[in-house]
Amino acid sequence: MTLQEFFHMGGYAVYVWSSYAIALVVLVANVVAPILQRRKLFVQLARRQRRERRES
Amino acid sequence: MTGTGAIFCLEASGLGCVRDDRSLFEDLSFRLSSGQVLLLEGRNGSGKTSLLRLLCGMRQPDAGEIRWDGEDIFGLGPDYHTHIAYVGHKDGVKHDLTAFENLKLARGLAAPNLDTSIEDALRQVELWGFDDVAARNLSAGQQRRLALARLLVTRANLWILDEPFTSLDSRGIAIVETLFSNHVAHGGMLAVTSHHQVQLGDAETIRIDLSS
Amino acid sequence: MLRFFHQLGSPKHFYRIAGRWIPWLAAACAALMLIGLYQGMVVAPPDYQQGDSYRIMFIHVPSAWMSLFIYIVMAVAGAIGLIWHMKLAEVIAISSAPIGASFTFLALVTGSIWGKPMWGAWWVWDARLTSELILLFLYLGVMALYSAVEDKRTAARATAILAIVGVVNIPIIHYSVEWWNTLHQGPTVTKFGAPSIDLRMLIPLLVMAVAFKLFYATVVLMRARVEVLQRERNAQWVRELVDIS
Amino acid sequence: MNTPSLSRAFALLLWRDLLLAYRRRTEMINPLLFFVLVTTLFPLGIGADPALLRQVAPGIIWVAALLAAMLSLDSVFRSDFEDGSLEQFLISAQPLSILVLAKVVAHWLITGLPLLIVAPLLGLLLDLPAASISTLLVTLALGTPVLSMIGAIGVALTVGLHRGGVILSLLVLPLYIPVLIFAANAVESAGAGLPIVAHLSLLTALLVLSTSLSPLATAAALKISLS
Repeated sequence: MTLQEFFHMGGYAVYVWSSYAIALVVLVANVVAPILQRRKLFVQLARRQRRERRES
Repeated sequence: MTGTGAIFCLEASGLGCVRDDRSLFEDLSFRLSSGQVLLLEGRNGSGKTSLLRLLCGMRQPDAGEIRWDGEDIFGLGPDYHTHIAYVGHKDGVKHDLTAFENLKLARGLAAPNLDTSIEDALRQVELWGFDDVAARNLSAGQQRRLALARLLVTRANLWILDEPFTSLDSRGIAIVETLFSNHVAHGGMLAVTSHHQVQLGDAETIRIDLSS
Repeated sequence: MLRFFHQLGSPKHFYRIAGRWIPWLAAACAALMLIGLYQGMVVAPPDYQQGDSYRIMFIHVPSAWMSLFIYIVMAVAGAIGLIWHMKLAEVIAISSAPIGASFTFLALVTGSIWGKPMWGAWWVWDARLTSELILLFLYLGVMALYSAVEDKRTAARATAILAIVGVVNIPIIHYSVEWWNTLHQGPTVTKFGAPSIDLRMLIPLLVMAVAFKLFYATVVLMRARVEVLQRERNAQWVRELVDIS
Repeated sequence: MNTPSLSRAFALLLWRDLLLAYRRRTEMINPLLFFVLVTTLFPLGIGADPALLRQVAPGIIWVAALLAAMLSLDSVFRSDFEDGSLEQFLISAQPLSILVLAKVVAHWLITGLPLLIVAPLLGLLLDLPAASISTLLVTLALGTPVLSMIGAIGVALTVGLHRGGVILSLLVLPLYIPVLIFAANAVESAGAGLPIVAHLSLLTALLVLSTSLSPLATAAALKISLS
């Protein structure tokens, strides 16, 4: 099972690897989304709390 | 108007309400029993309407409990609703139906008040003669009085009213105030929000100011 | 035990506990996924009929399972949130919807790609793929409803109702699509399932299925934490958290 | 204290909705016109070959009926929500699911049943054989109430939203698929002389299931939308 054969996937390389590529994208997107959301929320809350501290 | 002399009691303990994650009020408690009036005051947006909707059982309180005769109103459901009548900002009047039909419907959906006919109710709000007029053709004040006439055709002990005097002229306000004082005099209960100074004679009034 | 649930019920504790679990879940998921992929892509023999194209199965089948599993979890969590007013259940239900939709989409895409070499068409009105497509619409309906309602507590409760109605309809829809498929598919009924399961193919499939479940657990906790922060943003513990971060 | 009778409230609400519809009876024609219009679009798109039309006619008519039913759903709660009557139902002495059932039955009588009047005409338009047309009527009679019942849940969920109509179709159409499959296929099988008892029994099962369960879901959805 050489590396070259592995990537060839018995001639179905296009289908197999495109499926796995899409799977990778979907899974990574699902992991990254909450992280970005959390960061955005923290920035928002921090700015709001600074503004409140300045007013009080 | 009940006149049956039965003593009922609405008790709220530790009520809290959050709207669009802004806390309108917290830890609000009061006891309202037969013959008493709960007067809610406070500037716009202080949660008066939300509190009334909590009392109607239309919305779950975010904190605390509301009991009717010791039982949680959400557990009672329709059994609690037989005791109350609600008139909100919207009149709840169908414009395509006549005044008579509107009251006939309201009577059928609630516990009917057998000793007040629809005609009596219309007479008390001075809408007799308009009974076969489609509600669409009534003035705003007349429609408001028609909505309030709904209270008379049902056997509700607790009237929950949100700004009942809006769009009423001075004559209308006088009529409605006599209805309220009769209701309270006969052992009924009233929970009302109003910017207008409500004259209810010597009825025992509990005032709650929500904007404090 | 009750104290644990009660403790978990409070958002602050949930935030902390979930925070501690996520790294472990993520590590376990990654490990299992690597093992599963290695076994599936390297160790497992090619299929006598489909050659190596069947290896798409190792992500298509688990994600199809997950799409249904997550919808059921969403409906159950929604029901718990509705009946016992547990804020946490609502948060879990809502956080699950996008993940479920992603798995459904993934199952659809990999399914049609897998179908291409076998039937020469990108889309086949196969019973399972059609059911999967309808399931995607159900997910999109849930997510659209949640974003349409302004007050997030009301939105969560409305979507819980929709999820419950959806979960009741899923078997009905699946049965009617199967029935429809046998009527129209006629003689060329192709068994779209995995080929005769050789043990060396089954093991990676199950390993990947478990890996996907761990993936779901990790990501749903991550999303739930952000949702909790969003809902509790006026609470004191969130303010402190924001200050120190 | 005589408890207010359930059937009286149900009959009263049914009477009210039918009366309201009667007073605006010109509006009752709209779903029918939509039904006919959509059905006539298909031959213009597919072509007028009778053999082809006859083959796809059951599907076309049922998809058109389904869309007509869905478009008329908005009227179930919309006017009551705007004038405040819906709030009165929530605090009425009757269980809300019974009132909802009355409203949905009224909605079906006003918008669903009339589709049966026009259906034979469309059957002729698409050259359906007689056996198919009679089956079409039976499936519409069994299917349109299910469309109203399930649709009411979607309407109750979106009644509070200012642009609820767009989302309504996304929520409701996937749930309509079983009805479409069983009904359209029944008409097709009838045309081919095949037995349709299986289709009709499944449609009846859907009818019983939706009539018993959907009012509960609709009532719960209304309470949430109006909270």
